[in-house]
Amino acid sequence: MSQVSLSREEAIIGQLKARFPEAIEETKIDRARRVTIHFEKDHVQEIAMFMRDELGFDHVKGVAGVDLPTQKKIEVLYFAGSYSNAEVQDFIVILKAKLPRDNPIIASVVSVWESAHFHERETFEMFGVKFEGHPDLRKLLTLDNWEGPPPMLKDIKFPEMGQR
Amino acid sequence: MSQDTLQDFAGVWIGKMSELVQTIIGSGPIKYIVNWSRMYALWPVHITTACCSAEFGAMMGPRLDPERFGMQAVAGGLRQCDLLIVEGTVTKKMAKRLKIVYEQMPKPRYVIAMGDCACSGGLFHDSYSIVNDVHKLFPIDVYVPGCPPRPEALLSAIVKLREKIRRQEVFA
Amino acid sequence: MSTAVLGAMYEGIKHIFKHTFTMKYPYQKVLLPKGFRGRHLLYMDKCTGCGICAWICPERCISMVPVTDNKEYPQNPEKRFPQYWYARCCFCHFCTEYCPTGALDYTPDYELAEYDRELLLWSPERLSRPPTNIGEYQSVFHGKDGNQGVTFEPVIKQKSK
Amino acid sequence: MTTEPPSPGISISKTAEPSTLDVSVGPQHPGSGHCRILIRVDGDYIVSADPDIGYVHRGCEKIAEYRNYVSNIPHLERPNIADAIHLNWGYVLPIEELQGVVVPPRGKYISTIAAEMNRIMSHLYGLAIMQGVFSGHTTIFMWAFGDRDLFIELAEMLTGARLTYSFLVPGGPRRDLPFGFEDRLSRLLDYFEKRLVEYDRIFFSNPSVIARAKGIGVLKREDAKKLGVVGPVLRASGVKYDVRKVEPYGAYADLEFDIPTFEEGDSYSRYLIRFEEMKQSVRIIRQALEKIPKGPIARKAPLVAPEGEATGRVESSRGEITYLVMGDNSDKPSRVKIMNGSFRNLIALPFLVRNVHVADMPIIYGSLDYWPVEADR
Repeated sequence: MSQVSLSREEAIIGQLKARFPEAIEETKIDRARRVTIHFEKDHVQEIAMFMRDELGFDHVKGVAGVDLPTQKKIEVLYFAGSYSNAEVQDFIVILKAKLPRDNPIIASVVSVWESAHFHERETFEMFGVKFEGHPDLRKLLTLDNWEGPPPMLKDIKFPEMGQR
Repeated sequence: MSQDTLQDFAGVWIGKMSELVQTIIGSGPIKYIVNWSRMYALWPVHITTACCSAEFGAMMGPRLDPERFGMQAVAGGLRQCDLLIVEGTVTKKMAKRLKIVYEQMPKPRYVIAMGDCACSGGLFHDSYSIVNDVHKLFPIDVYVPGCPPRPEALLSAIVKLREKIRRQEVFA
Repeated sequence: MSTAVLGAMYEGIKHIFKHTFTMKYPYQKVLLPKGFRGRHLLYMDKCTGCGICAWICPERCISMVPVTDNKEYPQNPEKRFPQYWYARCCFCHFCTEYCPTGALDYTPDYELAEYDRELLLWSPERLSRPPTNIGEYQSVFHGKDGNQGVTFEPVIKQKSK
Repeated sequence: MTTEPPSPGISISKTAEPSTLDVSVGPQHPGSGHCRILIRVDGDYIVSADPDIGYVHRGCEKIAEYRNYVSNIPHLERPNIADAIHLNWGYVLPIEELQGVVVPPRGKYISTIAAEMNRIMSHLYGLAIMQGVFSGHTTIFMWAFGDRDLFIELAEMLTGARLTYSFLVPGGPRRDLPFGFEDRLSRLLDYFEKRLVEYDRIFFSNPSVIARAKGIGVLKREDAKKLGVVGPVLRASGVKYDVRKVEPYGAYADLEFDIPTFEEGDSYSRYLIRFEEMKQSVRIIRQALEKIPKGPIARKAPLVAPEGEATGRVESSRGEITYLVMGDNSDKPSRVKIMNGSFRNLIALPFLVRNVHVADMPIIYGSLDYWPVEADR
């Protein structure tokens, strides 16, 4: 069972590597049904298009940011999933791109995956990642006139816990 | 006699009359009647600030049936409401709206802080978007701890609030 | 169409003749199961003052305070006991589970409403008082599979039936 | 239209057509609660809608970086207290994967029973408030809430709390099935199955409900796939997708159940799909009570998780919940990300309320079973 399922993961990686030999930096099979792919940030829209049209990953489950202050990077994660392709319906493909921490800009994938709309707005608000080409990049969750840095960055520290 | 002194004269008398009316109403059996009617007409505002509203719904449901205490089912209009139940976490974004809601309610108005988050910030007390001290927005009559409180606990708070109303002065 | 309307009306009218579901709360209280996570009960003769409860508490509502009474606690020479601030406690009872000596316990007390927030600070002495809120009502199905509705009856009455 | 907005944040765009009017629905609203929907109306029709969420944004993901793995459980299930077990389970699964802890079979069965009970309770809540009250049907509110209280009584018996169970920790559930639980649960299920027939007669077959909900807010299959909606909303549009089948967790691999789907994709089929799911949940609980093995319920899990990241997902009553947990060899996670059903279904709301009557908006909103706190986190 695991042999068969692992080959499916390798097939996805193989297809992506064959199509984008220079954009895919690193691939990893976390376990059955989970594939992590690190890619170069400039190719995000092409990869998304390929994932949607050729591989059948027609939606994203979420877009997450991860702050890496030691590497001075912000990582953007796309969790791609599929409804239409029955063969890969159980997969979560995690696409990762690293952006510079002082000026995080990446192209928006809303034109490819419409489901990323609110997720990208949230990542913009929480990490300050600018998604170029997003139709409506506004703040979503925090106060209307939220001042200060994006709250999910690791620099923002809470006051010491345990105080009343 | 100038216009002003006449008005002052009348003003003094009107003031004295209203004081008399206040002392009559605010003492003796009339006070009890007024307080009794207030006790049995606690209509809650339904502003759901957070997830404690699930237990508020359970209290409004058939099992406890607060209409026994004259709490009518949720009214949409603020001008008819006497009781503001802060149902859970008050975020900074919601706090402004909550204050507006409180100011729109007619006097006398009562506030119950339901749940840990409304009492002190609760589980989220160290978050960046939470108002920990809801009692600084408006005075709170009864605090109900619990996360969320049982519907019975909320009803016991309403019983406590009724006790407070029964003892209060009519013109506070 | 009209039969569906009549069916819905019949379904509603049928319930007029069934038992009432409402429990008259301040006079009837529900019997809570063993292990209901209400307020805590502290056995002061077991507590060693290790502070694991304060460490695991998700919201840090527990503070270890010294107690000034005349009794001697041989297992706890510093006389440090947990003090709960119930305005913050979420009743997850991880403290009870992680307590190595079993000094904390569950109680069915949930009516903790107070007029003042400071009164929600429960000192160790107050925590060691036995629970007061003992309900005795439980849901009972009437008829076959609850055809005749559900009521709340005292547990003692059920047993005598 | 020329007056200043009464409170900050109500942004009225300058480019509006002269015949349109902007109406703010919520956050003080007898139904919708803690979410504001800014709708632009032309006469009685909604031209566009802009959901303004975040009134309950509490920063769960940020707080999670400051607490240890066990202390994180209570606040990570608060986003949806009608469905606490699933939020809890989705968080625990990746931690178990990181730590390499395997839950014993009995523990898995107990979690499954608790989760399916929770699904019934959550759907009853949705039926009562989101669907009953929003379509003006007070009777179903009273009935569903009454029956939900009976399930809560049993959940209380099992876990010790009414709604916020904090029941699953890494390693397995906290408590075993109490004495007499199976009997009471099977008696309640017998009662509940009879009640479902009555629900059908008074609500789902009621012509007044059908008239209000049928054909309103149609989400076609292709749109549902494109928008990435999940859970009952997706299955009402004809896509057969359920994490319990796709990636079985807990004891679902051993149990038989169907995934109901509907083709219409309108509000009424979204009402019905939850009704059908409750029937399936009853079936699952019955089987689980029968098959439950003996043995230990939990393994001891370490308090520290190794470096790495893991993704776990469960099918909650509002759709798939995916958790990303990153560990860094300490007792605190370095990042927790929640991708939940309500937030993913939110995109369907502005899509569906275009060109409908204002009076139909509560129906569509209610049929999505949107839980604002879960979406805001």
